[in-house]
Amino acid sequence: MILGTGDLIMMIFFAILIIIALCVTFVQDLLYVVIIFGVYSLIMALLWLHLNSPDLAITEAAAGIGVTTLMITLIRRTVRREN
Amino acid sequence: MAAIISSNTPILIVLVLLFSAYLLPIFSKKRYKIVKWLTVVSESVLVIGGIYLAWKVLTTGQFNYILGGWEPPWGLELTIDPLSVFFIITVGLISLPIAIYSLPNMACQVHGERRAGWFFTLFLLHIAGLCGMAFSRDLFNLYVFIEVTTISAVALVAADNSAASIEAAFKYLIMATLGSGFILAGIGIMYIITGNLNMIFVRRELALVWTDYPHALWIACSFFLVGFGIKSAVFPLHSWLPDAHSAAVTPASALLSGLAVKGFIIGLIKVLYIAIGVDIFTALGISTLLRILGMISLIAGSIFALSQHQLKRRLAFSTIAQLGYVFLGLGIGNEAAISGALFHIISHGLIKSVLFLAAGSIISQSGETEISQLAGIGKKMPYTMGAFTAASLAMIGIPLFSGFVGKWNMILGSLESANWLAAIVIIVGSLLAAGYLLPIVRTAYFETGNTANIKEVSRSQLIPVLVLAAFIIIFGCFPSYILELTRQAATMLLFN
Amino acid sequence: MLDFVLKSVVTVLIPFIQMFGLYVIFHGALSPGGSFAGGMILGLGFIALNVVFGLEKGQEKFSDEMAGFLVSLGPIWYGSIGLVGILRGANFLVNKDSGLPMGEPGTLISGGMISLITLGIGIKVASTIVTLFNALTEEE
Amino acid sequence: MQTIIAKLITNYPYVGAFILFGIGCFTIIVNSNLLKKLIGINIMESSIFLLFIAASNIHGGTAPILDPTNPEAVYINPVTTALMLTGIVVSLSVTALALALIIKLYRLYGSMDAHVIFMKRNEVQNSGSHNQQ
Repeated sequence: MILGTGDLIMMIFFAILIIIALCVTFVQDLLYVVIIFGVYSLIMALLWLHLNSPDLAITEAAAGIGVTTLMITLIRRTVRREN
Repeated sequence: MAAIISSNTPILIVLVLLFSAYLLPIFSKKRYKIVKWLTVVSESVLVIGGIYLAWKVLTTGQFNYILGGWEPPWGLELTIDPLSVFFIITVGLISLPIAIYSLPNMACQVHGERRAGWFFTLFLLHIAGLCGMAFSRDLFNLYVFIEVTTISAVALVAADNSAASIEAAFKYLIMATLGSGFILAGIGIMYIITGNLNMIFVRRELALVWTDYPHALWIACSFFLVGFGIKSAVFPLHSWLPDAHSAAVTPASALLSGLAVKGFIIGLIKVLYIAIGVDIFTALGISTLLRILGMISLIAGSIFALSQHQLKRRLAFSTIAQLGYVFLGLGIGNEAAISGALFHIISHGLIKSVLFLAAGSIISQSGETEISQLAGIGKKMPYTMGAFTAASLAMIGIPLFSGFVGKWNMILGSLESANWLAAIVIIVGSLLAAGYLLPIVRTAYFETGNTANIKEVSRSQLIPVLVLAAFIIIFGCFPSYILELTRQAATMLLFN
Repeated sequence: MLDFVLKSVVTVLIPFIQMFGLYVIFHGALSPGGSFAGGMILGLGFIALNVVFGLEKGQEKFSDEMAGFLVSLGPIWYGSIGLVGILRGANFLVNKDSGLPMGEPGTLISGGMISLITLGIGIKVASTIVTLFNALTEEE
Repeated sequence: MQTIIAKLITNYPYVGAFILFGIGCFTIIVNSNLLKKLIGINIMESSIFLLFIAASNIHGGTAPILDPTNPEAVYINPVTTALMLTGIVVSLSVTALALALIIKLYRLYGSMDAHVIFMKRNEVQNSGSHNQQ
């Protein structure tokens, strides 16, 4: 199988995903972690679109926004109050 | 009307549970009485429907119910076979008394009637998940019901809002989600290998191609083993169970210890025996692994139980030990051993719910959680302690109690396949069970302590425990109906 | 000043967010999207209201009791639609045999009960996400 | 050795999915912060969805939406998309439950870190007044 441009784009997406996933462990500030996770959802949605599943892309985008909203709310109520 | 009900029984059972689960929060704020009635009625529907389905399967053989008019492999189907019917009966018989036990004072245990309504919503959702798990013959459908069961179980653990229970619930949630991740990954590998999700089609396809992908299949099998192992608390993966089951409110811990962990074992049985097939996973060495895991968790769980001083924690560790029996029976893998293991599922469910409910009554009446402080309680609470004693004897495996039948069949099976070690371990496990349960009984009856203010619990909480204890003795003396069902299930799993 | 800009923009935007949510729900059978994504968008519209105007204003528009009621209503609605098939003598959740209008393929009214079902799930998801947000923000 | 590398490169979606799965497990196990554990769960589950979707994708296929203008289109398998939608819903509900539990734990212990919670609980237990509420 010969790898084309589509495959190249996907490999770049994979690399970004892996870097982001590693960032979660090594970034200390929780707000940054949640924002990074939002980016993870966005890249994932793009990847779904690239893999011919637009249905999944729109759901992942909505779910990612929902989850990050809830997480940021949680952080606002908890950790930020300590500082 | 009767024809409609009789031809749609399986889906109607699940639907009644789901409907009443979602109706409860609407009523719980103003009319708490309706909550009680709905819970009891839907549980009774489950019991009656289960018995009707069992009669149908025993007389006419297994049948399928197709959802939405799409035939498999495109659509979903519910399969009503001896295994699923057996588990439905188990769920019904155990959960109805637990529900009746919990109805009178749940509102005070979880701080308010509104929260009690939500508690019963979760309770019924959990049971609906277990029923769906028993019926489904589709790997992904199984996964969805596993998640329904898991999430509701976690929420049930956290129901009473105390620090210990919320902590235990979070631990349980993390571990269980890790487990379901492994299960889903295993399903993904199976889907990549075979291109199907319906278990029958997967096995048909796998029989043709498995020699090409032995490593991938082995990885899938081990993922299943780890995932279901976490959820049903095999020894090295058990660390969530003692916290969760001892911190939950009494009905929740009885339900989780008696039923939930067994539901995941039913899931494992379905995946291994129906989707993969007994020949293939034996050739991959999975049954040896199951046997070893079973023996280790039997011995280790019993020894941990011996070292516990709190009543509920000791019972929780004994759950791990007793699940070891089931894994051991599945690992031996002949007809007698599997039917013994299945019989042990129902008998241990009954026994453990009696033990937990009785322990909950004792703790709520006396306020003590340590075993050493229960001295003299046997004279003050004779009926509760009597049920506790009967359940202890059944757990040890005295003849004429239900625990004996399952163990006897497992020993027969292990001798049949010349597996002496397994037989010895089963007997040693019984002795260890005597070691950790009989001291409680001895302390309660033959030591004297300060028990002046302790009274027997109210009748509505006593009768369910006594009914469950009566079932232990009935199934011990007349095991033939259940044994017939488990034997048919074992035949179906091995030779189908 | 920033507060004023935010409030004006959100006031204009929220109807469009809700509209888009309903669009995604009802066109789930025809185009990408569906009940879950649409319900999420619908719910996030209410959350935007809560975030910008405060909880009191949000409670006026979509109270906790209402959300709790809709959380229960969604699944019951789904189950009742599935029961139509059983009452007609076929299996649970059958679509064509349940007698609902099937319509022209490719138009909005097609697919029988699918848009009804997705409406139920959408309501459930939207009210669940609002309930969750309120539970996370409420003071102890 | 070369054949193995060639196989890994041609099957790169699976390899990527399993790397993400491993990182997800790593995140769950290593971090003591509960929110980070939760994000680890999300990463792990989405990696499994990736495994399914990559398995059903074909080169040159189009999304399974009926297009009357292009009768020769090769549609990909829509089943996995539907299944993974369910999977996303499940993972979202797990996340929601976990968030609810985290905020309860924060109100009880004043922290979101597993070590701190463990230490505080031990202090409470050692001081002999184990408060159940």
